[in-house]
Amino acid sequence: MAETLTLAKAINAGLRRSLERDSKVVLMGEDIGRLGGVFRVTDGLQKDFGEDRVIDTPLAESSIVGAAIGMAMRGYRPVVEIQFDGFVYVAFDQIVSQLAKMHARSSGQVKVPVTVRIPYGGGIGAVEHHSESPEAYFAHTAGLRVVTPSNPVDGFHLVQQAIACDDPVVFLEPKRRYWDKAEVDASAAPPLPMGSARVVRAGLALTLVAYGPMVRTCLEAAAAAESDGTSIEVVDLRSLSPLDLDTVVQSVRRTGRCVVAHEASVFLGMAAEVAAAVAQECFYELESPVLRVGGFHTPYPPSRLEGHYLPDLDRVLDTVDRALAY
Amino acid sequence: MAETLTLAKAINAGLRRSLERDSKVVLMGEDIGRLGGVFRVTDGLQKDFGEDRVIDTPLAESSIVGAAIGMAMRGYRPVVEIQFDGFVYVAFDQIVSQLAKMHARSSGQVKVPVTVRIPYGGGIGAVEHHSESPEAYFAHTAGLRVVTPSNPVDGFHLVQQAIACDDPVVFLEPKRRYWDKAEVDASAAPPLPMGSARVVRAGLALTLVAYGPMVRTCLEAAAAAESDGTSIEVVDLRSLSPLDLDTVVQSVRRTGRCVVAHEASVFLGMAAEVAAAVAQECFYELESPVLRVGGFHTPYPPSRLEGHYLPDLDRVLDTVDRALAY
Amino acid sequence: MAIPTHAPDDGFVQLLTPEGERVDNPDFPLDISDDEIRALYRDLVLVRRIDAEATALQRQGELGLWAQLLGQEAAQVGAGRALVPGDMAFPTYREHGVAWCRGVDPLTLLGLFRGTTNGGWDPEEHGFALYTIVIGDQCPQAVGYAMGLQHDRAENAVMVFFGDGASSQGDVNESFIWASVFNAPVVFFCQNNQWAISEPLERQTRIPLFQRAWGFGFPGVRIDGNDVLACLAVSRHMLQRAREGAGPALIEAFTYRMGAHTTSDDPTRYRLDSDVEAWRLRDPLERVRSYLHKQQLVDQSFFTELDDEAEQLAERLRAGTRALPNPLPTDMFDQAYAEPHAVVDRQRAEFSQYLSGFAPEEV
Amino acid sequence: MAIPTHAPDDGFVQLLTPEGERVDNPDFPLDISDDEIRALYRDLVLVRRIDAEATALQRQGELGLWAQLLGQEAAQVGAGRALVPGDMAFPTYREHGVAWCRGVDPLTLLGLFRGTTNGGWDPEEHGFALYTIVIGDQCPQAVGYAMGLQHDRAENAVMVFFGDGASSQGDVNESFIWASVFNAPVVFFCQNNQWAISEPLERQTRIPLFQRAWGFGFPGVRIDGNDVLACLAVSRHMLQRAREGAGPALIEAFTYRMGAHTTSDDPTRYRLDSDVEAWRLRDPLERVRSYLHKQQLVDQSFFTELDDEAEQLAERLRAGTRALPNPLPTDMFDQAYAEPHAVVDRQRAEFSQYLSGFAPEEV
Ligand SMILES: Cc1ncc(C[n+]2csc(CCOP(=O)(O)OP(=O)(O)O)c2C)c(N)n1
Ligand SMILES: Cc1ncc(C[n+]2csc(CCOP(=O)(O)OP(=O)(O)O)c2C)c(N)n1
Ligand SMILES: [Mg+2]
Ligand SMILES: [Mg+2]
Repeated sequence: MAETLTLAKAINAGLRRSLERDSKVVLMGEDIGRLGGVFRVTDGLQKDFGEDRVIDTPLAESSIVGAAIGMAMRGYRPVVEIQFDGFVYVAFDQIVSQLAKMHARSSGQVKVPVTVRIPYGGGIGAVEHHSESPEAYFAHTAGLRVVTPSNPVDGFHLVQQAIACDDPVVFLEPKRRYWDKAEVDASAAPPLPMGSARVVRAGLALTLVAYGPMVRTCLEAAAAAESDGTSIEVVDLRSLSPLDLDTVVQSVRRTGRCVVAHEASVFLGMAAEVAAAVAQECFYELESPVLRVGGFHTPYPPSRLEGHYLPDLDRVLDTVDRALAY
Repeated sequence: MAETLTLAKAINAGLRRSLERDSKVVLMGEDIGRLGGVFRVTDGLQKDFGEDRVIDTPLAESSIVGAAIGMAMRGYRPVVEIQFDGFVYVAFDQIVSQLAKMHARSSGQVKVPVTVRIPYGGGIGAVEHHSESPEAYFAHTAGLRVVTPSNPVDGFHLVQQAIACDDPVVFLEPKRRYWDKAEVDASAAPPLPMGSARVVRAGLALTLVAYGPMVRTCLEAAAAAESDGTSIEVVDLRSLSPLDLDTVVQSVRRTGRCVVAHEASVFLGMAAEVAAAVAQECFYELESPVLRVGGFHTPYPPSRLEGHYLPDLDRVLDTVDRALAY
Repeated sequence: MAIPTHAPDDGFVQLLTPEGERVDNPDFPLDISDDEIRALYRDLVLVRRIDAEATALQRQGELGLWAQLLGQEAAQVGAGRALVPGDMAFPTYREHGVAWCRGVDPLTLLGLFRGTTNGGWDPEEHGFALYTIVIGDQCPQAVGYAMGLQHDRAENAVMVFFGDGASSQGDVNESFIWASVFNAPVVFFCQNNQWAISEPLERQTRIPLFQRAWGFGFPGVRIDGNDVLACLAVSRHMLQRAREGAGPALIEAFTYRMGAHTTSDDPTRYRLDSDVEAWRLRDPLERVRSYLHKQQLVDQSFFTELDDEAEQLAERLRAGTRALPNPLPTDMFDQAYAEPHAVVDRQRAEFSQYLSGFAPEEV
Repeated sequence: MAIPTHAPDDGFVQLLTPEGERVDNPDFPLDISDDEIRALYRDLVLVRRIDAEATALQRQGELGLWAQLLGQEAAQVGAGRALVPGDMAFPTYREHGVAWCRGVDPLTLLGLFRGTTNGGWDPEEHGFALYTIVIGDQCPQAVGYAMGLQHDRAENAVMVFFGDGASSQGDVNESFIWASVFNAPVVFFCQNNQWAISEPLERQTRIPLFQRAWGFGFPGVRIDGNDVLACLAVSRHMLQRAREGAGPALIEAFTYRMGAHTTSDDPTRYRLDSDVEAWRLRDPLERVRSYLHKQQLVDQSFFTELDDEAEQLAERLRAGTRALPNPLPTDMFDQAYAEPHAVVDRQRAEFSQYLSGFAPEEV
């Protein structure tokens, strides 16, 4: 029974499903209860599952993650919400020193299946600290998994997979796509395992790699390029850690060219890893260098400038053109 | 009047010089006063400059950085010590949200010339959280500068340059090299600006890029390779943000091959950026892919395993051989 | 343990009742002229007008967001007017009333919410630091600034603002420790407006917030946050104490957020109209108005002129907001670092070249 | 404000004087058999022996580091013996005495300091979480675990350990707030050993640490941390209270770090021998020994047997430490994640291949 859902509602449905299936799943965060979260992603869940399972916490992100670790040690499967990307840095120590390392620190004896949900990225005209793209920090951190849905179907399944995973997962929600809609069949099995990338559009001349909010932009760019006669393949990474390098490499071996796009600063951003790995794996196949397009190495600007900061269709196509020009 | 100094003593001399030259320089940190720091880098400074300028603080890194920002706003030039790499995550929010962004946030009106000194890296047989390599987090953060000396001469000059710089600087001290010695001429001018890399050994067949603790390892690897008849050029990055790409690219254009080494996880580590950028800039000159050698994507292991985790001479040479085999 | 939301059981410092009667408090005497009270009333009215106008501008799409201060005017004006030149205030994102007292043009604030800037004033010039959105981050900075004052042997103090929700952040509590250990000249001014977005005070504490100070070894006092005279008197007292070297203090201004958290918020989802109504009876402006009336300190023309002034101010904000210059695309490169940075320089050059490929009107 | 380092001016709970006299405290009565006191003394002696042996092993190069507990035996044994099965303890890096009470083999601890492991025991099995080195990080985790107990309606409690220095960390203070707001069954046990490495208590607070609790709305009490009976009685009381749903409490065990911070530290750089000497008169073992003597609860054979037991334990540690198995290079890959991770899998494969190029003895 498929239903048209926004990304926000699809994640809500995924959370609901997880709460139903496993009594050890608890949600914690700021304003997630009666308010249902500032983006309404947890809407209705406290009403239906009670204040014991959907917990409004004090305003202290470090302790939100720390307490989740403690609950996980007690056998729970906490899902915590960080209200906005820019507020996760307060919890960075608990995430990096504790959550990521607990399994290794305990020689594998302690599992901390905590999911850290974070709305991330720009494009909604917000005030500062509300448009950050912190994914590289987490992807670089051994011990964490990092996934990000680009559409409602993935939102529904990935969040359940993240919660079911015995490792800690940073679950990044592209906030400017919360209102994107798609048919979601809640009875269908997940189309892919959590760690897999997916070719979301087939093409011949170049592989465009993206994730989260930039997938739609890249699909639009590919469509525009097609009308100009250029056939572009688009890969949605879905998982940043682990990176599904095979899917990317197979695509680039076919197309011979690669562009990677994201909102974060390209300097040491996720695209650096993809570019470095693809350049190595496809050394003999690449007809042009892997090019990167993304945010600049500047703090996220005031929202009136975000149109310039964020890689849009034009900047993506400009980069594609430069790659094709080699 | 050159003097033989360890890296620790050279930084101490640089701090002393800065305290002498600018009355606005203040030092803050845990145990930096009477104890002189756990590595004695601040030895004797409180005695000579007083408790007002060399301040032992409460045990709270977030506030150490936060208070430094406030003092900087008041016209001071604070130099803070984070006792070990693994304890900087507690201060991550103040560094990333505030220190890095203050200049941009204030439309350029507020300068926060704070230096954050952090002993970093492994190899000293320490207990957990004492061997972290967090440089990628900071290099990816727009608004910060990140530098790291590999030897006493750079230690002496770079720390003064960092303190004199009007931007916030993360100053990473390779703790396992604290006891390395060299002649330091305190009266000489700094050999290079803060943001420049340096070719520390000339060679023909391959460019080996490193920084901080790995420079010595790479120099040793180059020496070993030479006795096998292979001529390797070694570049010491010195600055990770900005990255002096020109120096690296010029070298790779000469040698045609490049290996990048660091202790941090290679996945999205500094070498990813160098590899991606070099692969792009030297697309036509590269005779083999840029290869990376470094830490694994696992939390830093118990010290009995660090010899395996850290890229040593053998692993560096193995990677060099693979690059040369293309 | 239930937290009283209207008037606290264990009392607070009040110098002017909701009915507009002066009451004395032996601990916090207030020596104030009629002129000063009139000036305070003017502040209250104009600050409320700025807030209302900004809210309207947001509704009209001119601002992306606005964080209303409605109901908190007295707390902010009382605190703001207690500051003297050389003092430094560290605000959150809601201290428009303090900004006003510190001489920051409200238009500059509107730029933040319009997205033309992240902070357009010079903190040193106004003694008013940048707005801080990451909850609590300003507190350690405020203590550091206060330590700087100490080093300079300046006879000034810092006042740092934060909310009831913020009191749960690690940084805020660390700053209590630092202030205490270094005996720093800093006054913590907590506007307890009963809500942190949708979370009531019980999510942050089970005892009155001013008592938090007891755990750190400095005085804490709760004041009627809707009473501008109490806010002024206690702020002055604590600031003066700090300037004289007696160290930090915590002031809890007991007040209420009459509006939504921000214009993006829908408070009907989590709180009762009747609560809001009850607080309306404790309006911070009404009681001063009624005092001025009863004491015959003003005539009708005072109010009319003030209304006119408010209307002109609103007019200026309306026009000014629409005219706020958009930042230049290159600003982000220019402002990222104070000194040249090779990565940014390269990106600036590439981006400028990229932009030059477009017709001017597309940029 | 000077902080007293020998015996606090404002007193503390003491049930056994340094001279070995029992005193009563009406708030914290202790019902204890002679056997139990003998058992406590045995704990104290064995824990001290473990500590001494580990220190010696570090000097011999068998351990990379050791964090001595010398002087803090009573605090740890008193607290550790107040815990019951099902309770959970969250230690720092110095709670070897608590580990002992929770049945963790001291050899496992030595593995941490030898570098063969970062934590070799199962926290659930022993009711003893991993050692935590990042100061304060364990506190929010302890509160989360306590919330889990609450959810499970388990009649157990959590005890979380931290030092005087740690009391300055944001996370520790946040955990006070959480414990209070959720009324979580957690007892905060602060061993105030007067030093955070080289920093004296004045760098962390200007009032006695137990008073910190006043700012958060739960009881705080200072106890003689060198008196095992006081530590046991007050810990039992507060744990029982927590188990019964009365919420958190803070215990400040006033004690002294007789040794260096760790074997890497040189305390002569920052503190006076005379201070250490003064504290030696308050030795936590001596007073129990003297009590057992005076009350004639033991004869000489008790001490001789105990010495033998300690010597055997030390022997086992010496031999056991040298025999601790080195971890396998592949362990780091295997333990990084609970489920397969493509990046790690690839690295494991590559590294295994790389290693296979070496002769076995080189690995
Ligand atoms: C670290 C952090 N976490 C979360 C937020 C999102 N947020 C913005 S305001 C707010 C509530 C703040 O409440 P309070 O401190 O009482 O101040 P008030 O808004 O009531 O003035 C929250 C949770 C934030 N800005 N920063
Ligand atoms: C976040 C953090 N900062 C700094 C350190 C380094 N460090 C280790 S122990 C210590 C002092 C701790 O003092 P205290 O809390 O009193 O515990 P004690 O060692 O006295 O038992 C410091 C600063 C650390 N481990 N973690
Ligand atoms: Mg509030
Ligand atoms: Mg201590």
